[in-house]
Amino acid sequence: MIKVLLFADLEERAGQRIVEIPTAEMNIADIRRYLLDKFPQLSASIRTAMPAINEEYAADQAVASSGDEVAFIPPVSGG
Amino acid sequence: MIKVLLFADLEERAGQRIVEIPTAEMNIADIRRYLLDKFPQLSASIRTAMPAINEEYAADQAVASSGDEVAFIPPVSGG
Amino acid sequence: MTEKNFVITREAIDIEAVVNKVADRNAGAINTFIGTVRELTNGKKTLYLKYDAYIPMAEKKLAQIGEEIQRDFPAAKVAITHRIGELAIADTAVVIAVSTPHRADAFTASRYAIERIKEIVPIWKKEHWEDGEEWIGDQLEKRSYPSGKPEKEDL
Amino acid sequence: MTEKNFVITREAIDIEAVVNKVADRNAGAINTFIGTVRELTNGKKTLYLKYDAYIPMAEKKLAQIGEEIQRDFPAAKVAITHRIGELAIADTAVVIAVSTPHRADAFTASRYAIERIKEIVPIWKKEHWEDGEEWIGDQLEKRSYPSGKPEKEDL
Repeated sequence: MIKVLLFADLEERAGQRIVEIPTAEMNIADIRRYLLDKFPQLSASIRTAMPAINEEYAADQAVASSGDEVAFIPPVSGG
Repeated sequence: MIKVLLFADLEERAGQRIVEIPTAEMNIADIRRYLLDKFPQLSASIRTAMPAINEEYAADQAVASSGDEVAFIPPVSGG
Repeated sequence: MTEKNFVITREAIDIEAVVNKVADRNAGAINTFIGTVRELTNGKKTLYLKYDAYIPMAEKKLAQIGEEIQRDFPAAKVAITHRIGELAIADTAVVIAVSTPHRADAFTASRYAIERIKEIVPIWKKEHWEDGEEWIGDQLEKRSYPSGKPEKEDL
Repeated sequence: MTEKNFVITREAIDIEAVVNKVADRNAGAINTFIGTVRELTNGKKTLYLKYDAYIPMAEKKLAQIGEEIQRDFPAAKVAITHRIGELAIADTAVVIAVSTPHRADAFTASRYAIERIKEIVPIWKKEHWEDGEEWIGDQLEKRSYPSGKPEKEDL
Protein backbone atom coordinates (compact mmCIF):
# COMPACT_ATOMS: atom_id res chain seq x y z
CA MET A 1 0.00 0.00 0.00
CA ILE A 2 1.36 3.37 -1.05
CA LYS A 3 0.10 6.47 0.76
CA VAL A 4 -0.34 9.52 -1.47
CA LEU A 5 -0.80 13.05 -0.08
CA LEU A 6 -2.53 15.85 -1.94
CA PHE A 7 -2.18 19.49 -0.84
CA ALA A 8 -3.72 22.90 -1.43
CA ASP A 9 -5.87 23.02 -4.57
CA LEU A 10 -5.16 19.34 -5.27
CA GLU A 11 -6.65 18.41 -1.90
CA GLU A 12 -9.59 20.71 -2.48
CA ARG A 13 -10.34 19.36 -5.95
CA ALA A 14 -10.00 15.74 -4.88
CA GLY A 15 -12.00 16.38 -1.72
CA GLN A 16 -9.45 14.46 0.33
CA ARG A 17 -5.84 14.78 1.43
CA ILE A 18 -4.92 11.11 1.59
CA VAL A 19 -5.27 8.51 -1.15
CA GLU A 20 -4.15 4.95 -0.54
CA ILE A 21 -3.07 2.87 -3.53
CA PRO A 22 -3.18 -0.87 -2.87
CA THR A 23 -0.01 -1.88 -4.70
CA ALA A 24 3.49 -3.05 -3.85
CA GLU A 25 5.34 -0.73 -6.24
CA MET A 26 4.47 2.06 -8.66
CA ASN A 27 6.49 4.83 -10.28
CA ILE A 28 5.52 8.49 -9.98
CA ALA A 29 4.27 8.76 -13.57
CA ASP A 30 1.94 5.82 -13.02
CA ILE A 31 0.74 7.21 -9.70
CA ARG A 32 -0.11 10.45 -11.47
CA ARG A 33 -2.09 8.50 -14.09
CA TYR A 34 -3.83 6.54 -11.31
CA LEU A 35 -4.89 9.78 -9.62
CA LEU A 36 -6.09 11.36 -12.86
CA ASP A 37 -8.20 8.29 -13.54
CA LYS A 38 -9.74 8.47 -10.07
CA PHE A 39 -10.00 12.30 -9.95
CA PRO A 40 -10.25 13.75 -13.48
CA GLN A 41 -10.78 17.18 -11.85
CA LEU A 42 -7.05 17.19 -10.89
CA SER A 43 -6.05 17.40 -14.52
CA ALA A 44 -4.63 20.94 -14.72
CA SER A 45 -3.17 21.07 -11.24
CA ILE A 46 -1.36 17.77 -10.98
CA ARG A 47 0.80 18.53 -14.00
CA THR A 48 2.42 21.52 -12.27
CA ALA A 49 2.77 19.74 -8.93
CA MET A 50 6.19 18.44 -7.86
CA PRO A 51 6.25 14.82 -6.73
CA ALA A 52 8.03 13.78 -3.55
CA ILE A 53 8.76 10.39 -2.03
CA ASN A 54 9.27 10.21 1.73
CA GLU A 55 9.64 13.98 2.02
CA GLU A 56 12.21 14.39 -0.76
CA TYR A 57 11.52 15.71 -4.24
CA ALA A 58 11.56 12.86 -6.76
CA ALA A 59 11.62 12.37 -10.52
CA ASP A 60 8.77 10.95 -12.59
CA GLN A 61 10.76 7.75 -13.03
CA ALA A 62 11.29 7.22 -9.31
CA VAL A 63 9.56 4.16 -7.89
CA ALA A 64 7.56 4.18 -4.67
CA SER A 65 7.17 0.96 -2.69
CA SER A 66 4.60 -0.19 -0.19
CA GLY A 67 4.99 1.84 3.00
CA ASP A 68 6.37 4.88 1.18
CA GLU A 69 4.68 8.25 1.44
CA VAL A 70 4.24 10.01 -1.90
CA ALA A 71 3.18 13.66 -2.08
CA PHE A 72 2.15 15.97 -4.90
CA ILE A 73 3.29 19.48 -4.12
CA PRO A 74 1.65 22.36 -5.99
CA PRO A 75 3.73 25.51 -6.57
CA VAL A 76 4.61 26.69 -3.09
CA SER A 77 3.70 30.10 -1.67
CA GLY A 78 5.14 30.30 1.83
CA GLY A 79 6.86 33.32 3.25
CA MET B 1 29.05 82.63 25.59
CA ILE B 2 29.44 79.67 23.24
CA LYS B 3 29.04 76.17 24.68
CA VAL B 4 31.40 73.59 23.17
CA LEU B 5 30.93 69.83 23.62
CA LEU B 6 33.74 67.29 23.43
CA PHE B 7 33.04 63.58 23.05
CA ALA B 8 34.76 60.20 23.28
CA ASP B 9 38.55 60.52 23.24
CA LEU B 10 38.30 64.31 23.02
CA GLU B 11 36.38 64.38 26.27
CA GLU B 12 38.80 61.96 27.86
CA ARG B 13 41.89 63.89 26.79
CA ALA B 14 40.43 67.26 27.84
CA GLY B 15 39.13 65.82 31.10
CA GLN B 16 35.80 67.54 30.54
CA ARG B 17 32.84 67.35 28.19
CA ILE B 18 31.79 70.99 28.27
CA VAL B 19 33.94 74.03 27.51
CA GLU B 20 32.41 77.49 27.67
CA ILE B 21 33.96 80.22 25.52
CA PRO B 22 33.10 83.73 26.74
CA THR B 23 32.61 85.37 23.35
CA ALA B 24 29.77 86.70 21.23
CA GLU B 25 30.87 85.11 17.93
CA MET B 26 33.61 82.79 16.74
CA ASN B 27 34.01 80.62 13.66
CA ILE B 28 34.73 76.90 13.91
CA ALA B 29 38.37 77.20 12.84
CA ASP B 30 38.98 79.72 15.60
CA ILE B 31 37.17 77.60 18.16
CA ARG B 32 39.44 74.71 17.23
CA ARG B 33 42.48 76.95 17.75
CA TYR B 34 41.06 78.12 21.08
CA LEU B 35 40.65 74.53 22.24
CA LEU B 36 44.13 73.50 21.09
CA ASP B 37 45.59 76.41 22.98
CA LYS B 38 43.71 75.40 26.15
CA PHE B 39 44.18 71.61 25.67
CA PRO B 40 47.31 70.86 23.61
CA GLN B 41 46.66 67.16 24.26
CA LEU B 42 43.72 67.32 21.82
CA SER B 43 46.08 67.93 18.93
CA ALA B 44 45.79 64.69 16.99
CA SER B 45 42.14 64.02 17.74
CA ILE B 46 40.52 67.36 17.07
CA ARG B 47 41.78 67.44 13.49
CA THR B 48 39.75 64.34 12.57
CA ALA B 49 36.67 65.44 14.50
CA MET B 50 33.68 66.84 12.59
CA PRO B 51 32.35 70.14 13.88
CA ALA B 52 28.63 70.69 14.44
CA ILE B 53 26.63 73.77 15.36
CA ASN B 54 23.29 73.23 17.09
CA GLU B 55 23.25 69.54 16.20
CA GLU B 56 24.02 69.96 12.49
CA TYR B 57 27.37 69.30 10.87
CA ALA B 58 29.05 72.58 9.97
CA ALA B 59 31.99 73.81 7.92
CA ASP B 60 35.18 75.34 9.34
CA GLN B 61 34.05 78.76 8.11
CA ALA B 62 30.68 78.56 9.87
CA VAL B 63 30.23 81.08 12.65
CA ALA B 64 28.81 80.22 16.07
CA SER B 65 27.12 82.93 18.12
CA SER B 66 26.48 83.30 21.81
CA GLY B 67 23.89 80.71 22.89
CA ASP B 68 24.87 78.25 20.17
CA GLU B 69 26.01 74.75 20.99
CA VAL B 70 29.12 73.65 19.14
CA ALA B 71 30.27 70.03 19.18
CA PHE B 72 33.39 68.25 17.98
CA ILE B 73 32.48 64.79 16.81
CA PRO B 74 35.24 62.19 16.54
CA PRO B 75 34.82 59.45 13.90
CA VAL B 76 31.62 57.68 14.91
CA SER B 77 31.37 53.99 15.76
CA GLY B 78 27.74 53.22 16.49
CA GLY B 79 25.92 50.15 15.28
CA MET C 1 22.11 23.33 14.40
CA THR C 2 19.23 21.52 16.07
CA GLU C 3 16.09 20.57 14.20
CA LYS C 4 13.96 22.77 16.45
CA ASN C 5 15.52 25.84 14.90
CA PHE C 6 13.21 25.05 11.96
CA VAL C 7 9.60 25.00 12.95
CA ILE C 8 6.11 25.02 11.46
CA THR C 9 3.61 26.21 14.06
CA ARG C 10 -0.09 27.03 14.41
CA GLU C 11 0.62 29.61 17.13
CA ALA C 12 1.53 33.29 16.87
CA ILE C 13 5.30 33.62 16.42
CA ASP C 14 7.38 35.15 19.21
CA ILE C 15 9.98 37.13 17.25
CA GLU C 16 12.36 37.52 20.19
CA ALA C 17 12.33 33.76 20.81
CA VAL C 18 13.42 33.10 17.21
CA VAL C 19 16.15 35.73 17.49
CA ASN C 20 17.37 34.20 20.77
CA LYS C 21 17.98 30.88 19.02
CA VAL C 22 20.74 32.45 16.91
CA ALA C 23 22.30 34.68 19.58
CA ASP C 24 25.99 33.94 19.83
CA ARG C 25 29.08 35.37 21.54
CA ASN C 26 30.75 35.58 18.17
CA ALA C 27 27.84 37.14 16.34
CA GLY C 28 28.10 40.83 15.64
CA ALA C 29 24.99 40.97 13.51
CA ILE C 30 21.58 39.36 13.43
CA ASN C 31 19.33 39.92 10.46
CA THR C 32 15.67 39.15 10.87
CA PHE C 33 13.18 38.89 8.06
CA ILE C 34 9.55 39.02 9.10
CA GLY C 35 6.90 38.24 6.52
CA THR C 36 3.55 39.82 7.38
CA VAL C 37 0.08 39.61 5.85
CA ARG C 38 -0.45 42.60 3.58
CA GLU C 39 -3.95 43.94 3.01
CA LEU C 40 -3.56 45.16 -0.56
CA THR C 41 -2.00 43.27 -3.45
CA ASN C 42 -2.36 44.89 -6.86
CA GLY C 43 -5.26 46.92 -5.51
CA LYS C 44 -7.15 43.84 -4.35
CA LYS C 45 -8.18 43.71 -0.69
CA THR C 46 -7.31 40.59 1.27
CA LEU C 47 -9.64 39.77 4.19
CA TYR C 48 -7.50 37.02 5.67
CA LEU C 49 -5.16 34.22 4.63
CA LYS C 50 -4.96 30.54 5.26
CA TYR C 51 -1.62 28.76 5.19
CA ASP C 52 -1.24 25.03 4.94
CA ALA C 53 1.92 22.92 4.89
CA TYR C 54 3.25 19.41 4.46
CA ILE C 55 4.64 19.83 7.94
CA PRO C 56 7.43 17.21 8.28
CA MET C 57 8.80 17.91 4.80
CA ALA C 58 8.50 21.67 5.31
CA GLU C 59 10.56 21.51 8.51
CA LYS C 60 13.10 19.32 6.73
CA LYS C 61 13.39 21.79 3.84
CA LEU C 62 13.75 24.73 6.24
CA ALA C 63 16.60 22.85 7.92
CA GLN C 64 18.11 22.24 4.48
CA ILE C 65 18.08 26.00 3.85
CA GLY C 66 19.96 26.43 7.13
CA GLU C 67 22.56 23.92 5.97
CA GLU C 68 22.90 25.64 2.61
CA ILE C 69 23.59 28.93 4.42
CA GLN C 70 26.20 27.30 6.65
CA ARG C 71 27.92 25.91 3.59
CA ASP C 72 28.50 29.51 2.45
CA PHE C 73 28.89 31.05 5.92
CA PRO C 74 30.20 28.40 8.34
CA ALA C 75 29.88 30.68 11.38
CA ALA C 76 26.22 31.50 10.65
CA LYS C 77 23.40 30.39 12.94
CA VAL C 78 19.95 30.17 11.41
CA ALA C 79 16.42 29.79 12.80
CA ILE C 80 13.16 29.89 10.86
CA THR C 81 9.58 29.64 12.14
CA HIS C 82 6.64 29.63 9.75
CA ARG C 83 3.08 29.88 10.98
CA ILE C 84 0.16 28.06 9.33
CA GLY C 85 -3.62 28.21 9.78
CA GLU C 86 -5.73 31.34 9.52
CA LEU C 87 -3.87 34.66 9.65
CA ALA C 88 -5.31 38.18 9.80
CA ILE C 89 -3.95 41.33 8.15
CA ALA C 90 -0.60 42.39 9.70
CA ASP C 91 -0.10 38.99 11.36
CA THR C 92 3.37 37.50 11.13
CA ALA C 93 3.60 34.52 8.78
CA VAL C 94 7.32 33.82 8.93
CA VAL C 95 10.33 34.86 10.97
CA ILE C 96 13.85 34.19 9.73
CA ALA C 97 16.82 35.01 11.96
CA VAL C 98 20.45 34.69 10.90
CA SER C 99 23.45 35.62 13.01
CA THR C 100 26.95 36.04 11.60
CA PRO C 101 30.16 37.64 12.83
CA HIS C 102 29.93 40.41 10.19
CA ARG C 103 26.83 42.23 9.05
CA ALA C 104 27.03 41.85 5.27
CA ASP C 105 26.76 38.06 5.55
CA ALA C 106 23.68 38.28 7.78
CA PHE C 107 21.85 40.32 5.14
CA THR C 108 22.90 38.02 2.30
CA ALA C 109 21.93 34.85 4.15
CA SER C 110 18.58 36.16 5.37
CA ARG C 111 17.66 37.26 1.86
CA TYR C 112 18.71 33.87 0.53
CA ALA C 113 16.51 32.13 3.09
CA ILE C 114 13.29 33.93 2.16
CA GLU C 115 13.85 33.43 -1.57
CA ARG C 116 14.61 29.77 -0.97
CA ILE C 117 11.47 29.31 1.14
CA LYS C 118 9.45 30.49 -1.83
CA GLU C 119 11.19 27.92 -4.02
CA ILE C 120 11.36 24.66 -2.13
CA VAL C 121 9.38 24.63 1.12
CA PRO C 122 5.96 22.91 0.85
CA ILE C 123 3.79 25.67 2.33
CA TRP C 124 0.74 27.10 0.57
CA LYS C 125 -1.18 30.28 1.01
CA LYS C 126 -4.86 30.71 0.25
CA GLU C 127 -6.00 34.31 -0.15
CA HIS C 128 -9.54 35.18 0.89
CA TRP C 129 -11.00 38.31 -0.72
CA GLU C 130 -14.46 39.81 -0.51
CA ASP C 131 -15.38 38.17 -3.81
CA GLY C 132 -13.62 34.85 -3.63
CA GLU C 133 -10.62 32.82 -2.61
CA GLU C 134 -7.65 31.22 -4.32
CA TRP C 135 -4.59 29.14 -3.59
CA ILE C 136 -1.59 31.25 -4.55
CA GLY C 137 1.18 29.56 -6.47
CA ASP C 138 4.81 30.33 -7.19
CA GLN C 139 5.19 33.86 -5.87
CA LEU C 140 8.64 34.04 -7.31
CA GLU C 141 7.14 34.41 -10.75
CA LYS C 142 10.64 33.98 -12.00
CA ARG C 143 10.42 30.57 -13.58
CA SER C 144 7.95 27.97 -14.66
CA TYR C 145 8.47 24.25 -14.37
CA PRO C 146 7.69 22.82 -17.81
CA SER C 147 8.67 19.38 -16.62
CA GLY C 148 6.17 19.63 -13.76
CA LYS C 149 8.96 19.82 -11.22
CA PRO C 150 11.93 22.03 -10.45
CA GLU C 151 15.20 21.04 -12.05
CA LYS C 152 17.61 19.11 -9.87
CA GLU C 153 19.74 22.16 -9.12
CA ASP C 154 16.71 24.01 -7.76
CA LEU C 155 16.10 21.53 -4.95
CA MET D 1 7.01 59.24 11.19
CA THR D 2 7.14 60.38 14.81
CA GLU D 3 10.36 61.37 16.49
CA LYS D 4 10.04 58.57 19.03
CA ASN D 5 10.70 56.03 16.28
CA PHE D 6 14.34 57.14 16.66
CA VAL D 7 15.65 56.61 20.14
CA ILE D 8 18.88 56.53 22.13
CA THR D 9 18.36 54.60 25.36
CA ARG D 10 20.31 53.36 28.36
CA GLU D 11 17.98 50.38 28.81
CA ALA D 12 18.05 46.93 27.18
CA ILE D 13 16.25 47.09 23.82
CA ASP D 14 12.96 45.24 23.39
CA ILE D 15 13.22 43.98 19.81
CA GLU D 16 9.51 43.25 19.45
CA ALA D 17 8.64 46.80 20.57
CA VAL D 18 10.83 48.27 17.82
CA VAL D 19 9.30 45.93 15.24
CA ASN D 20 5.78 46.89 16.39
CA LYS D 21 6.49 50.55 15.59
CA VAL D 22 6.75 49.71 11.87
CA ALA D 23 3.92 47.17 11.65
CA ASP D 24 1.49 48.23 8.97
CA ARG D 25 -1.54 46.82 7.16
CA ASN D 26 0.23 47.46 3.88
CA ALA D 27 3.56 45.99 4.89
CA GLY D 28 4.35 42.58 3.54
CA ALA D 29 7.89 42.54 4.86
CA ILE D 30 9.79 43.77 7.89
CA ASN D 31 13.54 43.59 7.93
CA THR D 32 15.27 43.87 11.26
CA PHE D 33 18.94 44.43 11.76
CA ILE D 34 20.24 43.73 15.25
CA GLY D 35 23.77 44.72 16.11
CA THR D 36 25.20 42.67 18.97
CA VAL D 37 28.42 42.82 20.96
CA ARG D 38 30.88 40.30 19.52
CA GLU D 39 33.50 38.76 21.77
CA LEU D 40 36.29 38.32 19.21
CA THR D 41 37.51 40.90 16.71
CA ASN D 42 40.65 40.00 14.78
CA GLY D 43 41.47 37.45 17.46
CA LYS D 44 41.31 40.02 20.25
CA LYS D 45 38.95 39.30 23.15
CA THR D 46 36.54 42.04 24.15
CA LEU D 47 35.45 42.02 27.82
CA TYR D 48 32.73 44.63 27.47
CA LEU D 49 31.90 47.81 25.57
CA LYS D 50 30.89 51.29 26.50
CA TYR D 51 28.81 53.37 24.12
CA ASP D 52 28.40 57.11 24.43
CA ALA D 53 26.38 59.49 22.27
CA TYR D 54 25.59 63.12 21.65
CA ILE D 55 22.01 62.17 22.38
CA PRO D 56 19.84 64.91 20.85
CA MET D 57 21.92 65.09 17.66
CA ALA D 58 22.08 61.28 17.45
CA GLU D 59 18.28 61.01 17.60
CA LYS D 60 18.00 63.76 14.98
CA LYS D 61 20.43 61.95 12.66
CA LEU D 62 18.60 58.65 13.13
CA ALA D 63 15.40 60.44 12.12
CA GLN D 64 17.22 61.87 9.11
CA ILE D 65 18.14 58.34 8.05
CA GLY D 66 14.45 57.45 8.28
CA GLU D 67 13.60 60.40 6.02
CA GLU D 68 16.29 59.42 3.54
CA ILE D 69 14.78 55.94 3.34
CA GLN D 70 11.30 57.34 2.79
CA ARG D 71 12.62 59.49 -0.02
CA ASP D 72 13.57 56.27 -1.85
CA PHE D 73 10.71 54.13 -0.54
CA PRO D 74 7.72 56.36 0.30
CA ALA D 75 5.70 53.49 1.79
CA ALA D 76 8.49 52.45 4.16
CA LYS D 77 8.18 52.79 7.92
CA VAL D 78 11.41 52.96 9.92
CA ALA D 79 12.29 52.68 13.61
CA ILE D 80 15.76 52.64 15.14
CA THR D 81 16.78 52.27 18.78
CA HIS D 82 20.43 52.45 19.84
CA ARG D 83 21.54 51.59 23.34
CA ILE D 84 24.37 53.39 25.14
CA GLY D 85 26.21 52.78 28.38
CA GLU D 86 27.99 49.57 29.33
CA LEU D 87 27.16 46.49 27.23
CA ALA D 88 28.23 42.88 27.78
CA ILE D 89 29.11 40.29 25.15
CA ALA D 90 26.03 39.28 23.09
CA ASP D 91 24.04 42.32 24.28
CA THR D 92 22.04 44.17 21.66
CA ALA D 93 23.48 47.57 20.78
CA VAL D 94 21.12 48.59 18.00
CA VAL D 95 17.84 47.47 16.49
CA ILE D 96 16.72 48.74 13.09
CA ALA D 97 13.28 47.81 11.78
CA VAL D 98 11.99 48.70 8.32
CA SER D 99 8.63 47.69 6.88
CA THR D 100 7.78 47.92 3.19
CA PRO D 101 5.07 46.44 0.98
CA HIS D 102 7.63 44.27 -0.86
CA ARG D 103 10.54 42.40 0.63
CA ALA D 104 13.45 43.54 -1.55
CA ASP D 105 12.99 47.15 -0.42
CA ALA D 106 13.00 46.17 3.26
CA PHE D 107 16.41 44.51 2.86
CA THR D 108 17.85 47.44 0.89
CA ALA D 109 16.58 50.04 3.34
CA SER D 110 17.69 48.18 6.45
CA ARG D 111 21.17 47.72 5.02
CA TYR D 112 21.28 51.40 4.11
CA ALA D 113 20.31 52.36 7.66
CA ILE D 114 23.12 50.46 9.38
CA GLU D 115 25.75 51.75 6.95
CA ARG D 116 24.45 55.28 7.40
CA ILE D 117 24.52 54.97 11.21
CA LYS D 118 28.21 54.22 10.94
CA GLU D 119 28.70 57.34 8.83
CA ILE D 120 26.72 60.16 10.40
CA VAL D 121 25.25 59.33 13.81
CA PRO D 122 27.28 60.70 16.76
CA ILE D 123 27.65 57.52 18.78
CA TRP D 124 30.98 56.16 19.98
CA LYS D 125 32.08 52.77 21.12
CA LYS D 126 34.90 52.12 23.59
CA GLU D 127 36.25 48.59 23.56
CA HIS D 128 37.56 47.17 26.81
CA TRP D 129 40.05 44.30 26.47
CA GLU D 130 42.07 42.44 29.07
CA ASP D 131 45.08 44.60 28.29
CA GLY D 132 43.55 47.99 27.65
CA GLU D 133 40.77 50.07 26.20
CA GLU D 134 40.24 52.27 23.19
CA TRP D 135 37.66 54.48 21.54
CA ILE D 136 36.90 52.90 18.17
CA GLY D 137 36.65 55.22 15.21
CA ASP D 138 35.20 54.97 11.72
CA GLN D 139 34.32 51.30 11.45
CA LEU D 140 33.49 51.78 7.82
CA GLU D 141 37.17 52.05 7.04
CA LYS D 142 36.06 53.08 3.62
CA ARG D 143 37.10 56.70 3.59
CA SER D 144 39.10 59.23 5.50
CA TYR D 145 38.16 62.85 5.93
CA PRO D 146 41.22 64.83 4.89
CA SER D 147 39.32 68.04 5.47
CA GLY D 148 38.54 66.96 9.02
CA LYS D 149 34.87 66.51 8.18
CA PRO D 150 32.76 64.52 5.78
CA GLU D 151 32.03 66.14 2.46
CA LYS D 152 28.65 67.80 2.11
CA GLU D 153 27.14 64.88 0.20
CA ASP D 154 28.00 62.49 3.04
CA LEU D 155 25.84 64.28 5.59
